[in-house]
Amino acid sequence: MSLINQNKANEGFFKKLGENPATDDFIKGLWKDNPVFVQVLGMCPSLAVSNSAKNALAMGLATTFVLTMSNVLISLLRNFIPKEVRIASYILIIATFVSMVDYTIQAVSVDLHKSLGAFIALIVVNCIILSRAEAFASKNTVGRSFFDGLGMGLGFMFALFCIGSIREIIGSGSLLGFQVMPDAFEKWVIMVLPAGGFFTLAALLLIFNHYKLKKSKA
Amino acid sequence: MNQESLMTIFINASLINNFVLAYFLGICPFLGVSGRVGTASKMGAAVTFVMVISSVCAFGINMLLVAVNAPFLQLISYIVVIASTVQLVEMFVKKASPALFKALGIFLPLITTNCAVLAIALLQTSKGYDIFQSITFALGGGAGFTLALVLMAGLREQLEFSEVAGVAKGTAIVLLVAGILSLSFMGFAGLGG
Amino acid sequence: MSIFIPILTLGLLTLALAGLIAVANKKLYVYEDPRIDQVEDMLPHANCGACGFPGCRPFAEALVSGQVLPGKCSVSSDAGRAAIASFLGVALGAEEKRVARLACNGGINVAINQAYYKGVSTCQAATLISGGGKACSWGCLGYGDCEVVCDFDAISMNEFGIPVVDIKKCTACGDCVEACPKMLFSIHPISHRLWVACKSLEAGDEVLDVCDVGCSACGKCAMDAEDNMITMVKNLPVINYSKNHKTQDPIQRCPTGAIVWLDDKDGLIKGKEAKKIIRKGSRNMGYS
Amino acid sequence: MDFFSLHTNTFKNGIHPPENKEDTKGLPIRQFPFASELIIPMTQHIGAPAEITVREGQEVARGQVIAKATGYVSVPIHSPISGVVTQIGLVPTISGNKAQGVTIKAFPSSGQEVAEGYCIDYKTASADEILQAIQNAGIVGLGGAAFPTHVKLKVPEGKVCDYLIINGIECEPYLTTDHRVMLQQGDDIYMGIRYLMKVTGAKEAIIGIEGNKQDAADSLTKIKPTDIPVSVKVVPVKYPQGSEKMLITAVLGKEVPSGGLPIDVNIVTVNIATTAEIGRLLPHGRGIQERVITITGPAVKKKGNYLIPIGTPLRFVLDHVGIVDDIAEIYMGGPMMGPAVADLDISITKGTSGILVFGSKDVIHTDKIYPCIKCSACVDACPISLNPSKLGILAKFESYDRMVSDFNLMDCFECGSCSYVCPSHIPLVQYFRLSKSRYKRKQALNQQ
Amino acid sequence: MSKVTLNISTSPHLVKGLSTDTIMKNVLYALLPAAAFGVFSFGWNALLVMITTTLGAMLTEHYLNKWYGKLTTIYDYSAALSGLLLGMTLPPVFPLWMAFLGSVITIALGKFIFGGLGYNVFNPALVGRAFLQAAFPVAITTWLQPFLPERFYSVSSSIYAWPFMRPTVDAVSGATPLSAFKFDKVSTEAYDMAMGICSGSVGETSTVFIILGGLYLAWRKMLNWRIPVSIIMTVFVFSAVFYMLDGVAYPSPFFTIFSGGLMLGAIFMATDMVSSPITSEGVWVYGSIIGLLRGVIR
Repeated sequence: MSLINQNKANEGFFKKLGENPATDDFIKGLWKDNPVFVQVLGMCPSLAVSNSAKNALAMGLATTFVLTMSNVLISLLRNFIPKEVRIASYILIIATFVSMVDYTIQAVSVDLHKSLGAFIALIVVNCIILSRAEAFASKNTVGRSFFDGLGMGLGFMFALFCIGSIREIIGSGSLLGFQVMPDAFEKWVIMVLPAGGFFTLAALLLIFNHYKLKKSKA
Repeated sequence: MNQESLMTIFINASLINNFVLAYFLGICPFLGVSGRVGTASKMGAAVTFVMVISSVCAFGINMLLVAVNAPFLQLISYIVVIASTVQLVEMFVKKASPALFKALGIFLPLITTNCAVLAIALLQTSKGYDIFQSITFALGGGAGFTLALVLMAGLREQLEFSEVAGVAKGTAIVLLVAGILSLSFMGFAGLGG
Repeated sequence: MSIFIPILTLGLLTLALAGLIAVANKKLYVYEDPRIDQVEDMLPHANCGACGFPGCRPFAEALVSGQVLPGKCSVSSDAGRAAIASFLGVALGAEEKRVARLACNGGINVAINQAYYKGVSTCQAATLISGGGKACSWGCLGYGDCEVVCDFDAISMNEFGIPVVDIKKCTACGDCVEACPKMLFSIHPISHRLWVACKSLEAGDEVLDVCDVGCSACGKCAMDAEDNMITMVKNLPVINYSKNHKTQDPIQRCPTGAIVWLDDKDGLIKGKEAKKIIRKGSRNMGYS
Repeated sequence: MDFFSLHTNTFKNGIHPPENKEDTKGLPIRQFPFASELIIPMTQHIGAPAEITVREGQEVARGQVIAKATGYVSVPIHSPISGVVTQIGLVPTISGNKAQGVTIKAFPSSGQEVAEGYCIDYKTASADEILQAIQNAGIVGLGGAAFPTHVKLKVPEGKVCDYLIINGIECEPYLTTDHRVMLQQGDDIYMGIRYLMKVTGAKEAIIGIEGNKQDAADSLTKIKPTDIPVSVKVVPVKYPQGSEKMLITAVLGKEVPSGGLPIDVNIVTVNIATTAEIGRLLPHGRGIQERVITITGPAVKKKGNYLIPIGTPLRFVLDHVGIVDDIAEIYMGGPMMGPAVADLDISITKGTSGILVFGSKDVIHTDKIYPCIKCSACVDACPISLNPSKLGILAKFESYDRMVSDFNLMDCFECGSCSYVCPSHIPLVQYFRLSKSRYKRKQALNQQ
Repeated sequence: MSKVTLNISTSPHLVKGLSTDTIMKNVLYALLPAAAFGVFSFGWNALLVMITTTLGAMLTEHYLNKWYGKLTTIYDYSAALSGLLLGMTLPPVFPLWMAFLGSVITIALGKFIFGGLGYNVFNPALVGRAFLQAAFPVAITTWLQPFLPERFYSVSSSIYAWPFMRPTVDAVSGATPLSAFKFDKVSTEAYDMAMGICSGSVGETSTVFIILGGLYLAWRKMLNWRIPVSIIMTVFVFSAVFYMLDGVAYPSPFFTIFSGGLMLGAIFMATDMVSSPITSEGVWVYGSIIGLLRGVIR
């Protein structure tokens, strides 16, 4: 809740930034077209690795990297790739970056790699990346694609972090591994279970919808 | 080599660790194409079919990669194989049965980006399944996916005739129902250990 | 050397698969005119059926195949129609704007309800229960099925329970024609301004007993109209729009105001001799 | 008990509404006086309206044909009174639509002699001649549906009729017309059966009577003639047993297929009052001029079973029997299926089997409508095993096509059992009637 | 005769007079004996739990409706019924804040979000119970021995744990017959279980009262008797087969049908009108599937 309110307060600031096309592309992904809350894309990782804030952050970073890089590369190559095989080529490009990230994470921290499991590899099939490649990078300049990828990636990370911290605080009484709740706090085991992921995301969507409805009524 | 029995693998993949409700794999089609029981079961069948094919392909590719000592190409080759398989299937269906294509065609590109299919390939490799175990795993995963999809579709058909509260319309209610389904699938945890 | 093996593997794999897809693409190709999608995108996506096709997609197919002209789409803006016409390189095929007209003016202030209807409050449902309670068998019941069915917000119920068509918003899609169980709506070119706002087949006191503004079949309008433009058929005036109907003469002597002039700006205009209705409340229910 | 259902002399499901027949079932049929002016609409039967053959100012005799049938599914109309035609024009009907009609002013102090035609003898006449005679007599189903009887009796090519079932069920609460007819016109009924058996070629006739009319069954058994194979069968009381398909299941244990007719299982059913009317009119070559009607309900002062001329204005009937001041609702027919009356200017027609008058304090007001809680009461009540609950929900969301294709909406004959039992007070029957009419309209539009 | 204005409405013009709130009320009444036995067996603890869930459910229903701008629907008794049912499936020493949370989930997530009474696809009380089971697996399996002498003099401290805090367990904990069998292979007499002389959830121990309540409802035709009959028959047959195969590892069928709230589930949960099928064929299938799943999962 607090995160969202904070973001709402910042909206005026974002609007000012939004006058520049590059920053506009950037802001759009963060808030207005947030890939998780608004476009409802990339559900698998947002639910699967968001049982702790740390996993969520790592996943978010990895996705942002892949998204930005692939956006840039695809934008560079957009005039060379024939239309018929574009999707296959995009996937190939994305898969290359994902493989890189996968091995990087493994090198940095084996534990993290273990807890993220196959989901790093599954970034390949995250609909956000492909949809940005198809909808944006293949039609726009390198610079704009970069900012679009960065914005979308950070928006994704923000959403993941929201879900992850809510689930971690209520489900384990901690945030990023540090205990934030008193000792006697009764942990809600459900929040770290799969069902908790569904419920948390649903609850956040409900809040989003509520504000959207309120806005449309006003 | 993994020594799990085929039965265990199947039950594990389909019920206990249901791909959708426990592993969150294939959520996108789960949310997208679970409106009608008919389409859901077709989608489930299509996914299961692709899963089995890609499982077999992935098994072969993996053997090849291990032979040439290039396991770092795993991910990239899997995705390429799956993407092309799906595209071939799509073309074949479009030609062979336009009616089926109309019903199924829109899902096929979706399957390419269905993490469940890729996950089958990746998981079977990491678990070290042999060819029969792999196929069983793919069948189980597909069955679990289909089961979740069909259950969801059945519930959504009922929801269609409900007065769902305004804020919950759309994805939110589906996620909530999925959460409740996931809760009930936890009951299977006692099965087979 | 070892670096070449993976490159070779992947290269071969990609090559093999690409070749397979290329072959398949050639063998299994199904042609569909890409213009259909583009034209469909240019249409308003209202799927209202005003063009006579089941929806925008079939209309787009017909447009591309040259069966119809873009002017048939009454929902799209002028610019939109022109854009489609220039895209396809065909004539615009402009058609006169048509709107829905209601053949009843018997609001609750002028027409009697003979019974209290209790049940599902739609006209369609009420009609099935002894006609719906309105004393005039042909009259508008006022439950607003047409208002609900109109996708363009062009119909609103006025204070007397009579639907009013906003001719600016009306697209002549015909949904209200279909929805009205009393068949009171019909689609007319906007230039048809002379209009009979009554469908009662009865005459004289039988009509006036139940409705102040019904057509009592006096025939004055038919006498006043030039060139036999109006004929009385089954106690109702029938206007022959192929003759000169641009004059307001026929409505002037109508004693009840059942034949009216529909003006773009001023709305419904009644003749000079039409009795003035000053009642704002409902006319007495029933006979008591 | 669906797993163990043997033939139990009745049909599946159904309901037991309060019968309320005590007030009138002991009262003999009495002749109703003639109104000074009778209004006779031309749409008294299902099918094409009759065509008026008299002109304004013409004098007509009682029993004279005043309108002829227009086509096969149509019957002529006879003058119920001797008098002079004062007006031909639109007259109000129960449906709410105006229809062509004839207004006849009675001759003052007329003896109301009946014009008789040619006698049709069941022994000598051929089946076709009898069918023609039935049509000429203007006979329609007097149970309420008013379907031309000769159409129903015609056995199609290639089909045979084994059983003739005479419908003496009268399952609607309040109504006692058939009961009285069975008690008082037993001979007419058997005469009618002779004609009907000749027409249909049935091998056996069965009179089906509900258990609450045991005296009628006894009286019919007592006078049973020996020259025709006819039997009386008493079945348990349950609504809507008077419906054709339910009756066939109750009496013979046969199921008429969905969308089929009784003749598909070699059966023809005829209402008992219609049978009596055939037996009474055909030997004299007359047409229908009057019918037995139960007038009852809490607001009626002189309840009873009356023989009322067709075309008698409802207002005159009510004046004559006397009603309390604050009447609220009037139904033509029984309370389960009879339509409500909006306009007191309508008149009695051939299809009117009863007139029920309720005062404002007698009307059962429908309480608050709750959402459907899927309690399955309606499913357990529906005599044709539909799923009214699902249909109701679909109707609410206007899925008419699915209602018809997946849930057999068109089989519903609006018996009202589901609405009667619904604890949430959902107006199911109205939804279904609406859905059917919307669906038919859509179909018609699609065909254009 | 004076001229009058009539009412017109659709046929049928008669109604049976039974109404939805009457049905809900009667189901509530039918639950009361078993609930009262729970209070008798577990003391004030049980009463507090049930009152919390019932009031919690009604308050949630009321305020959700109010917030959403609808008329309150607590007078149709369905919220109270769901609340009481939830309370009866909870252990007697369940912390009240958790019980309250459960009742909020029951109404908000199990019912309101779907559009209120009649539109829920799951049994609301079961949604609440499943949520609590997953969220607080320890608290929901902390049982109390029946007929403790002090049950009407003191209240277990875990009952009034601070909201969101872990309850302190001081209760004399008892094992339910099911857990006793599962972990210690101790079988409880079927007779004791039928009479409710065992520990368990607040309202599930007295099988006799539950069956009596079910019989009352079946007699009033407010319960589809096919559902409990098919469930119990399936469970009985299923467990009998296993019992005959191995009488030591598997409990006797009588034990199975009287244990673990099967009766409460079969008679009052599975028969929830809204979420159960309505055709009689569907009902038999539904009952057998529940019975089978029950056998598999246990």
